[in-house]
Amino acid sequence: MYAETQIISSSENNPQLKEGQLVINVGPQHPATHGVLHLVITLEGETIVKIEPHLGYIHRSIEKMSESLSYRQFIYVTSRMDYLSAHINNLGCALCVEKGMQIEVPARAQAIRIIMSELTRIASHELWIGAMAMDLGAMTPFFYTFRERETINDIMEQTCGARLTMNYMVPGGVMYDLHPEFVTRVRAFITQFKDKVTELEDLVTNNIIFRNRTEGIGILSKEDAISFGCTGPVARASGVDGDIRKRFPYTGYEQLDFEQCLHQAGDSFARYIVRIREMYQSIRIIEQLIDQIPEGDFQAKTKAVIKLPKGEFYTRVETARGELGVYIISEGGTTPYRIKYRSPGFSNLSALDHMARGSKIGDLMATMGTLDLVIPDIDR
Amino acid sequence: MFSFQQWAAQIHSFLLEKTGTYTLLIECIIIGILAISLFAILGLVLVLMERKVAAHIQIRMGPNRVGPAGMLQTVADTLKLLMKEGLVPRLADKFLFNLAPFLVMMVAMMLLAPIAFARGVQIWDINIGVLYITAVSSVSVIGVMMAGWSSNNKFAMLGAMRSGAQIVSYELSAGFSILCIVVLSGSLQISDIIASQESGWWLFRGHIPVLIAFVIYIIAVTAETNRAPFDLAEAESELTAGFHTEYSGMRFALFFLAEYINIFIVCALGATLFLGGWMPLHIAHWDGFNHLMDWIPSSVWFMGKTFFLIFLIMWFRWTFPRLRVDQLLNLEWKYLLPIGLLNLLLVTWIAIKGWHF
Amino acid sequence: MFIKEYIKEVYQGVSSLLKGMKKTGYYFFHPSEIITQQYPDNRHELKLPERFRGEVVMAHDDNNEHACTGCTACELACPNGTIKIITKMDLTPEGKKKKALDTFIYHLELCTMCNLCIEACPTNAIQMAQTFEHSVYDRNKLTKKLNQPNSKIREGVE
Amino acid sequence: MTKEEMITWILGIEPAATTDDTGEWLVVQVPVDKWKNFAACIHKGPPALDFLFCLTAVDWKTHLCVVYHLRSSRTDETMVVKVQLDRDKPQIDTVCDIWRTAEFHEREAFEMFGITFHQHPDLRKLILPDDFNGYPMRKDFEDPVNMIKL
Repeated sequence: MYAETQIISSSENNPQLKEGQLVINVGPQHPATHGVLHLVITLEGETIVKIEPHLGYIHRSIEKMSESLSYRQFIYVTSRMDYLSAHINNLGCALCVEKGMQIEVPARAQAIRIIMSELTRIASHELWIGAMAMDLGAMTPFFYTFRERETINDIMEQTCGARLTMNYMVPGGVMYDLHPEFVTRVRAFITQFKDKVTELEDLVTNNIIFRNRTEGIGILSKEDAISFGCTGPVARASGVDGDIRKRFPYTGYEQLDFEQCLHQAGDSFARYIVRIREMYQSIRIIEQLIDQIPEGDFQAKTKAVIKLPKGEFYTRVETARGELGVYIISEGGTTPYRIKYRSPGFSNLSALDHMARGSKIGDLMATMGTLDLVIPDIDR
Repeated sequence: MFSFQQWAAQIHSFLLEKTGTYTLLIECIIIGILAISLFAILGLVLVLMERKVAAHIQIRMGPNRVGPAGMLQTVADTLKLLMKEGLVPRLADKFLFNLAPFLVMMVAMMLLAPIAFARGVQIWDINIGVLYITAVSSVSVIGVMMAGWSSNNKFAMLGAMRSGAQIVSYELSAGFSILCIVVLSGSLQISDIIASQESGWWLFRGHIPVLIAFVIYIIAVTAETNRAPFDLAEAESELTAGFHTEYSGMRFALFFLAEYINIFIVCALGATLFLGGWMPLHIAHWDGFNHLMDWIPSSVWFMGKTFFLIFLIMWFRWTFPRLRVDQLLNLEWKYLLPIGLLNLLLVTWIAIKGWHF
Repeated sequence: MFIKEYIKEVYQGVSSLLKGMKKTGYYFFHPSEIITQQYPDNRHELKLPERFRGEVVMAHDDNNEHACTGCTACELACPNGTIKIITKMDLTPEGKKKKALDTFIYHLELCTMCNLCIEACPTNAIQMAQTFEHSVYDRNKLTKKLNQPNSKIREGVE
Repeated sequence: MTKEEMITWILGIEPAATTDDTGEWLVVQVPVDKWKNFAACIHKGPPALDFLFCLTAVDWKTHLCVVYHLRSSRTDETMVVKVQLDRDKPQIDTVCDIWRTAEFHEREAFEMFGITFHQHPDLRKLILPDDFNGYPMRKDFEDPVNMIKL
């Protein structure tokens, strides 16, 4: 039915290759792929002719696993998908279960959820900036961005009990109330962030080498972004207004004042700038909420055993990478009949071949870096 | 005043007395041993320095477990590399594969010959010293190409090809900057160049053109030694480790060591040409000040200047992103080379008119 | 003007690079900005937040009594099969038979610290401890028995 | 465009389609042989449903069902299209020439459910190893070695 995959080939043993072309394997063990992504790249000199992703090195079949877990249990597994926006993944699942149960989430829980989501988004973007600069050869910004990320991780650790895979969301609210020191620490973080993020301007944004490496590289037009199903900063850098928080607001985003960061250029630098601006917007959202977190319950009363009515439920949330869709088909039991996670990275990756064709290998790192691929998110 | 010159003279007369005609041979052996031990020590010190500089720039502490303040970390690393198995890929060209690290190392060693380490401490004061250095340093690209080709690895091959294009082009700029000083001092001999800076270093005496030449020299040698931001030959996020992808154990260590020795040599040359080598900071007609400066040993002056330049190059490495291949060549052929050529003309004009201080 | 633009371009490029070097140079000459934690050395002053989830433990009081009734709510709540509860039949002083905890087996190697068992526990018998140095040389050591030998259920816990 | 307007629009394109507007979004069932033509029409619009944000398959034990979640990138119209397939020989036309994101999603559905997408340019396994047998997301899939039953 399908041709056998040829992993390593050169023009001698592969008749499909033209004279002078060679195939290299970037990954599964490669410093630039941030995980176990495997790209089979056909090159002509240094120019990329074709990119073929080979996935599945960490495929755990979370969808199949979730079919045997109860509605309380399956939420924690999704932290392991896109581990950099674990909170938002959990939120998507919790929202889907709540939609099925038709329960109202208390205002306090909603505010906490938004603050946590935005902190997660900042942490994710911080990591991305560092990692991307490292892909382009600048090692140092990585440590500066990690310093800020560490502060967020500490805040998370104090309130949620874990640094990365928090599992703080439960159907009906959050697992426990905010830590008493949470508000002061977040305020301190906002000050620190605003102070330190300008460093990146000197080190990365205005650096002429960085500008030359990213401007005009890996261009994705608006039409292609829509056609490839790109979401998140990748699509917004191409001018697609697809921010779920803005267009299909959930858990109270509609009451907040923030901007959707759009850019028309669609190149690697636009994706970089969009993420930088998004961090500022996240800070803006947190600032609006942090001083007026409503009092009240942090969790709605739910039954110990959750049963969803028969039907299909789909929720989407905006993770740091784009649109995460959670599609639950329930047969009325305690476990879902089928769960589909529409992960943002999977669709974004499919545009890579189109974006990187004809550019140099060095450009591939800039293009792939700005796609912000998290491999467990792609493999699920 | 502390000086190596007296020691050398004493040892020489002692040997002449005891061994007679074999003096030259024995002295050669002593020099060889000294050169190799200098290599080893320099390698250890520079690697540690790089790690410490990187750590402090990156708000870390760097190695701090082995020995006092992590001083013995590189010794431990070297021991580890010595014990590691040196693998040779199955389809590699074994002869070239084994030869390449030694070639690179030998080139680095040969470059040591005309460097003046202190007043009167110089292995071979050849009268075309500067030319010798530029000529021999181009041989190292052959070692890199050899390593990349013989590894039978596509990453290594791409890295070697990049390195070839890079080193060959950047040698031009480095050459032009060196020529600026040669024009000013009127000699190719290292000792003459240093002597010509008796009344002040060329960097300060030669107006802006020499300053430009210095900047071009630093950029060009950074590229020649394959250092970031020009480390395309071993661009780790693109080509894993570039031309030495397949090397392990001591063979890898030789490449690693040669890289640092090369940095030392180009910085030493830069210090010699632009900053007066071992010559203390002299300002013409300020005799009291000059005399005071002479009290600091000449070897300290030389090492201080060289390590300052090494620090500068390390600072570059930990600040800048890497260039792309075509940008790298654009930088050379569109910016450095035209500027360098124009600059050489200016310097020649200054030298003819005698306008320098 | 071509030459003017050329010079401007060079100037802007060089000044952007120098700005970056200024920033990294600042950190190089300010060692007080170093954020490295000397981890194994600072163990005694290292304090983890009280909510940190390290491993599941069962609290015993001075009389070697715990609060676990053996209801298996945690076992059911666990997504990974980390907890296994073995119950036995005890005789109450009135002579009635009553289900009680025999062994609380906890597989640390399977645990993902998701906190669902703690949430499910009706008597707050198990808690999360703040320990995190779990590495051992033998995998069997990660399978733990949480209730202490000869411990029994606290009076009044139903 | 309201749901009622959408229903008339859809029935105008494809009279054989059945619609269900009880849920959050309009659900349309299309016969498998009409799907390709229908997809091209709804992509063209108006309202142009040009954003395929989720493509998946469901194993209903009696039959397989491919579910397409579509929305317009300009307006907020969202539509769910379901196509029922024969479980023993599931075959459907590809839509990756209409929505290019479908290419990867169809490859995933192909290896997980064994659905053949006709005229797909590169229908190979994407996630699973090449020598993998069986379709793991089907309900009757058993792997005695790697599957742990709790």
